[in-house]
Amino acid sequence: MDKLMTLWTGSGLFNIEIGQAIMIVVCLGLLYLAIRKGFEPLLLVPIGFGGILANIPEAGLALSAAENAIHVAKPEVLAALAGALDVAYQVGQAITPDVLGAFKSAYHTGSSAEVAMANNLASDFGYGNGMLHNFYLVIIGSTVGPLLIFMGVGAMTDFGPLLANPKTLLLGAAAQFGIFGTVLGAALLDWMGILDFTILEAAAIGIIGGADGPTSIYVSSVLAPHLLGAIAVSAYAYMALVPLIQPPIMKALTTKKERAIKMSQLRPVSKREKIVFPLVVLIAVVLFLPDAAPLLGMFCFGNLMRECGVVERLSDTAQNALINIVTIFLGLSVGSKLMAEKFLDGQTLGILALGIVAFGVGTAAGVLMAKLMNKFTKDPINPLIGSAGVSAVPMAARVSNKVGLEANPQNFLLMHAMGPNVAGVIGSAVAAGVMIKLLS
Amino acid sequence: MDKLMTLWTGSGLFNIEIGQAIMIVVCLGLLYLAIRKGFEPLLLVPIGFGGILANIPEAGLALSAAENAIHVAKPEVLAALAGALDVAYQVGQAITPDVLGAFKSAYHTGSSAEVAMANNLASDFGYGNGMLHNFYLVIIGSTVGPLLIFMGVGAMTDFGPLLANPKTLLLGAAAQFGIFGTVLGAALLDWMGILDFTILEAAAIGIIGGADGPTSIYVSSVLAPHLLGAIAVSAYAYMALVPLIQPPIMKALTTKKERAIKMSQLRPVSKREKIVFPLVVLIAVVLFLPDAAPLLGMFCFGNLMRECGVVERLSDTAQNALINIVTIFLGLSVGSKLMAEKFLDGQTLGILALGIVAFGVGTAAGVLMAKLMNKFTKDPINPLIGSAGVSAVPMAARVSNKVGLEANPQNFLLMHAMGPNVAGVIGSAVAAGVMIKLLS
Amino acid sequence: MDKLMTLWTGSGLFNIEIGQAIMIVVCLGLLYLAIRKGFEPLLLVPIGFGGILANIPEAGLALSAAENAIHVAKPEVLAALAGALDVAYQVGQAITPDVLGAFKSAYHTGSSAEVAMANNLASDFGYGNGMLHNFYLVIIGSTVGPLLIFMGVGAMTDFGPLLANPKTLLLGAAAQFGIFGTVLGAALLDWMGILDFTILEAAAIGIIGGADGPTSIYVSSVLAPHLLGAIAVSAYAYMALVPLIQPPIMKALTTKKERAIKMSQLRPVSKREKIVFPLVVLIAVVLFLPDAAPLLGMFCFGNLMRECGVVERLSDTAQNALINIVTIFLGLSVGSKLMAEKFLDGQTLGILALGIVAFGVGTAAGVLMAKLMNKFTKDPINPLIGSAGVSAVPMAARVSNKVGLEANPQNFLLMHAMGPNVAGVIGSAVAAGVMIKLLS
Amino acid sequence: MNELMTQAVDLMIAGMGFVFAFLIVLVLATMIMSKLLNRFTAPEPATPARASRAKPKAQSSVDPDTAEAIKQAVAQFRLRHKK
Amino acid sequence: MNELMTQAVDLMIAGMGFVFAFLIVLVLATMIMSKLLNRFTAPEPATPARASRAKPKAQSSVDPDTAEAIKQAVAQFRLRHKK
Amino acid sequence: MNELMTQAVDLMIAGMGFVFAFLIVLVLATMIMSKLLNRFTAPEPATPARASRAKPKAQSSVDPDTAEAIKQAVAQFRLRHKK
Ligand code: NA
Ligand code: NA
Ligand code: NA
Repeated sequence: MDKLMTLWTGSGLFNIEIGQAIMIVVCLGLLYLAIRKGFEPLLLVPIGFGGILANIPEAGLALSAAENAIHVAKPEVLAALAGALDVAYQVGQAITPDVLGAFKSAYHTGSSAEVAMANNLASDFGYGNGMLHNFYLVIIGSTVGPLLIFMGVGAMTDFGPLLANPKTLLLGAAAQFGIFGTVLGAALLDWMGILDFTILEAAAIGIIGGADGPTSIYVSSVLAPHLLGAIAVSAYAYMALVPLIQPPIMKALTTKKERAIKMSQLRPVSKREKIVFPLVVLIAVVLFLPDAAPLLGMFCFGNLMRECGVVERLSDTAQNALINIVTIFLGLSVGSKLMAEKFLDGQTLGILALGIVAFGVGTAAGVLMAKLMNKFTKDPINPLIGSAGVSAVPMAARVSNKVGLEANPQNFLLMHAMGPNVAGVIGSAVAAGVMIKLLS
Repeated sequence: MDKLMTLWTGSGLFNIEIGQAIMIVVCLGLLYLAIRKGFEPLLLVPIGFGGILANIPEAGLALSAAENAIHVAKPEVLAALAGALDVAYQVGQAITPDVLGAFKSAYHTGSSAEVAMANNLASDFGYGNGMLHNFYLVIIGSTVGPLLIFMGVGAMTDFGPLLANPKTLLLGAAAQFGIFGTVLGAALLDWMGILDFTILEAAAIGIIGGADGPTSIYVSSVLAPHLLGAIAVSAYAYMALVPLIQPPIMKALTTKKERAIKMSQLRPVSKREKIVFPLVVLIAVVLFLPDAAPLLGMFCFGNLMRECGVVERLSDTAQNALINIVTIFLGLSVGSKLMAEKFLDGQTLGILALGIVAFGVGTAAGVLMAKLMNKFTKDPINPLIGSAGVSAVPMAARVSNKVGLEANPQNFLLMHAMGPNVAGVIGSAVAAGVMIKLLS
Repeated sequence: MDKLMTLWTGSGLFNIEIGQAIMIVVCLGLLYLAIRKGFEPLLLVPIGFGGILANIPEAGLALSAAENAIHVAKPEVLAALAGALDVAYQVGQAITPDVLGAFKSAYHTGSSAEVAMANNLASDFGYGNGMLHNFYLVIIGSTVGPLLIFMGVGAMTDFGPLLANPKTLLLGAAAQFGIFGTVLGAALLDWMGILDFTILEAAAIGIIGGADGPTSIYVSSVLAPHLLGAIAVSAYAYMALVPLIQPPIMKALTTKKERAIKMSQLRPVSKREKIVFPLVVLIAVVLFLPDAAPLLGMFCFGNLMRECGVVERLSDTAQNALINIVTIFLGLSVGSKLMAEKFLDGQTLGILALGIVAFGVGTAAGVLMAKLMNKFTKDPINPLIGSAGVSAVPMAARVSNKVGLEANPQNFLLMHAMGPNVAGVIGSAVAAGVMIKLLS
Repeated sequence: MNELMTQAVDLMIAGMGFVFAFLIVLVLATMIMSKLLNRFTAPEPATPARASRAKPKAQSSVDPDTAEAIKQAVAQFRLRHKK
Repeated sequence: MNELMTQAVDLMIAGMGFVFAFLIVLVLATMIMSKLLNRFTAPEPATPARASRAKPKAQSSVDPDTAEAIKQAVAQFRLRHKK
Repeated sequence: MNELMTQAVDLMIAGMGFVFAFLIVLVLATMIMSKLLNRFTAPEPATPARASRAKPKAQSSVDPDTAEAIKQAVAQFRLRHKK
């Protein structure tokens, strides 16, 4: 009976908090969107599932050993932790929520040495890091996960269309206005007293406008890890919604005649150009923005493996086994940041609202830039390919193509839009580097 | 000459202990069983090989840096370690086996901080963790290895037969009697003074009755890591012996007429049911047994990736590259626990004896449960499928089919037995959760 | 403006040192050799790219958190580090190159505990380990990378030709003279006052003569990590140059008649012999050289997986996904040791000069040993297969075949040369074990 | 009975009790789920689901053109075979 | 405007300025690279490069003999189909 | 000779001596193993072992039905081709 009681008082039904229940429903919703609606399933299935795991009451899968020990709150364990974390607590003292709050905040603001000591002590008392917490530390905490995804994406990217028409790089630059405009939007919300953000948080939210999953995760893990869950979910969800978000904006900013512009066929690009291009990008990074080196370095490395033609084995692995393995862990790790107490917050709503603004602004900036360029170049540019500059590869390029076909059924823009599309990836990695350089 | 002397005094031939020689022969025997007799080769080849590596004299592949330093026993190193581990030792003092024993026991009972400090000191003197020790820490110590295997198994599991006839879940419940019956058996051996066990050890031994490799490794790594080697070897060996262990018990408990019962054909199961089922299991875990969350969570995650149909890439990787990589390291890590001093022990014989009892009891309980259910349901259940409830996927289901065919050559039980077979996996993961909750 | 200034003063163009520029050019040269000339591209592409990344000014990708903090040299951070590393420094004191040198040398000579504390402090101030530094720690620092490559190589190796003619193992022994001869060469350079080497450095350089990539990386990571970059580059470059280095030596030491010797056809080798052989090697390691256990153990494990025929899945993964993943990280990690301050050094020139000597001496020793053996055996041995004993699998065996065909167009030596070729892998792993045993 | 025996008996009762309780709940939940799904959603062919999952493998190593050619060849063959 | 607004505006100016500067440099560098490569190196067929990379997959799962047989069958079929 | 030279000479003598000793032992052990295995075990065809290992790949991407159909097509084709 005693033991059955232990099982009952340790059950989820006995312990579940309303926030956890809500988050589980939210995560089931994410799974529904991913599986039935095809919303970026490769990431949202693991993220949604990880979010459910992170909200299982009492399981503590997303908590560190010390956090688990604080949650259980045995007096003798707290007494030991009090020493390590420099919290005023003595055995016998009542364990109020305030006391536990003091422990938690001491843990989160503690130095590396204090945190390590607290976790060591907790593990001596039999508490361990939750599985998702370990995944997060190894995959995102070390920044290796997003970088390896970026390497794999590089190995899957064909820069041919971009090399055939390098001017389209500028469309990828303009669309980054979505990033910085959103930072401004977040600052505005703060100024108007609606929400509170720091500049670090505002910048991390802005990166949603980069429309690039690994870049978003990388930047928010560096600048504002506590917002990572909301930012990643927002980024992937809006990337899936690009076919709904972009067309109205694209149509509003262009005339039917502009949308019907036929672009001249792309010149063939030699293998040599494709091999040398990632090295050119790398050298530009070396000379001008060392802080973009991790992201763009791995991206260029993946692309060089793809194009050089002598390391097929490695390129295949980077595009398949390795990126798949990392994606599984990355998704679960992002899911670990969907814990109720971190996610159910006004900031999350703000992030969701700002995210769609980010996509809209980026789209508009890309289209307007294309129109501007059209005034200076002789080869006409269809402004619809400007919207592909936000990245969201390859969805945004397909949207350009589709809207173009509506205006002129003979007008195939897909390959032309792939240029700004991959340029957008480079552009947002550069923006990420700038923000990390200036803020961290 | 001096150097040749160093080589000779450092050679295996000069240093080998009888226990190590015995263990190497035992491991060669495991390799023989795996390679020639087909005993679960995917695990037993790496385990057997790892066992040989762990017993190479002087190589210390399965020891930590500090353990290696204690083994070499240089006075100045011991003096440094004495401070970290709080052992009474001074340079100049004779280094007797007792002294070394004191160091070893201080190391094994030391706090995380002491252990870390001892290993740091040892590494400053040039000692390092053995390769297998590192594999063990990363793969089993962190519990990630068994969980990833479980994810892969989930991605390989078809719950169709179970969904067509959910009642067979109860057969998977009954067969877990093998687990708890064995705990009782271990307690009995202790009571009779034949062997000494703690309740943690008894529970870890009981899990052999779960007939499921990763669950056995997970539970014993949590409850009784020092028995992990014997428990894993026992579990895999008896899983391979299921075709010999089960049929006599099945035949003894059933009449020929019962064995000839034909079951009605399974209804088709829709894709939707298969997608939702892992989520139903997950929610049940959330509500009732958070301590089973790591095991069943990863299992359900693997199954959801398989069934949802939108993350083929990830499902393929979970079933192939990832599970294979983890299997290699998991096997070698288990092998690291086959060191002579830990394995050559009366407890190991007890574990081997209790392991076969566990399989027998589980088999019997499953068959009897099926006979009991037959009294209450209108659709007849062939009691032979009850034995498949022990798991040992898919061997036990094949055994059910084979024994059924012997009684009635038209009686194909394979698909019907797959239901209880996968139910047994869920059942033993639940049992594992209960034991971890109540004991750790 | 302020922010643009920050970007400019943080740019590579503003900060680049001449050494870094030279190293980037050198690494571009390595990439050229790998991609256009086919110089061992699987390793040299990642190494070359990693080398560029390591030399990006201000990015600090190959530095630890503490090294990055020392490079930035904020007074308050240095003050904190001064305590941890026991350096005489006070806030306000001028930060001269000498002071920074003192910090760096204190960091490199500090105990594990001091290093850990310094890195903890640096991370509290917002500095982190560079990506390549993390790769190096995990893949090479733990020695796991080279060992897994060796496992994969074992899984790709067919010992059939060696088993058909086991005497050729002796050719693999003789060719190791290249290793020890080079150690002598390094000692000679030191004696003549041309360069300074310690015995550890000399031994690590000697291993280039093993003509085996993972062995070279493993040994130099243990004996002289600061030379790892130059040694690995030298080893892979000369392995690619084997078709140029070996033929003149082979021709100089043999008569045309000797080169035309036809060898009797190899006997068929049974599957059983192939299964048992890796275990025989392993037992020999157990008995005679435990220090070769990591390298040869993993090699034999890979080969057993290949030959036993019951773990296809694992063997496939070891040969493909796993070895490819490890190769990517291993290459980048080696690249991290191509930092200007460590690479641009007289020692590197010495290493490159000694490396070619190593290959030459090994080739000559193998050929001469074959001529010697010819005096004692009745089955004639073509001395050209002796040169394959240096390893450089399978290039050296192909060279033997090619030179043989020049002397006698009917004389196919490829399979005969595969015996000494794989024997050379075993031989250099044994030599590695001896050097580690005697020196570390 | 010593203490270990008591603990083992307790563990068995609690354990088997809980395992059965959990799996009975799961049986019921599964049945309800199947009923709901089959009632409230449009019928869907059951088997193709599996088949379709097996086929579009990520790395099909036969390129589409060849595959089509083969299919035509096979169809042609079958047509003849029938005759 | 509060301090955060100022910071955000500053960040936007510096950020967009730098992004454009970087990508303009990249446009120029790419154009120069293409020109140099296409002038100083022998012409090379552009498309085969990609095609040849795609085909010789590491793990072709159809063994060469079968593949050849299939190709012959397909060729034969096409020949007949034409007639 | 300075100390490093002495050490290097020592290392060479010990190293080459040991390498040769080890590999001579290995030659003998291998010969004994081959003799024992070939004497005490039933003869076994040597080559099929390798061939059989290469074929049953884990991830055959052509599904069995298609494969069978192809094989039949190919056989049929060969039959005709012979005529
Ligand atoms: Na972008
Ligand atoms: Na079971
Ligand atoms: Na060698």
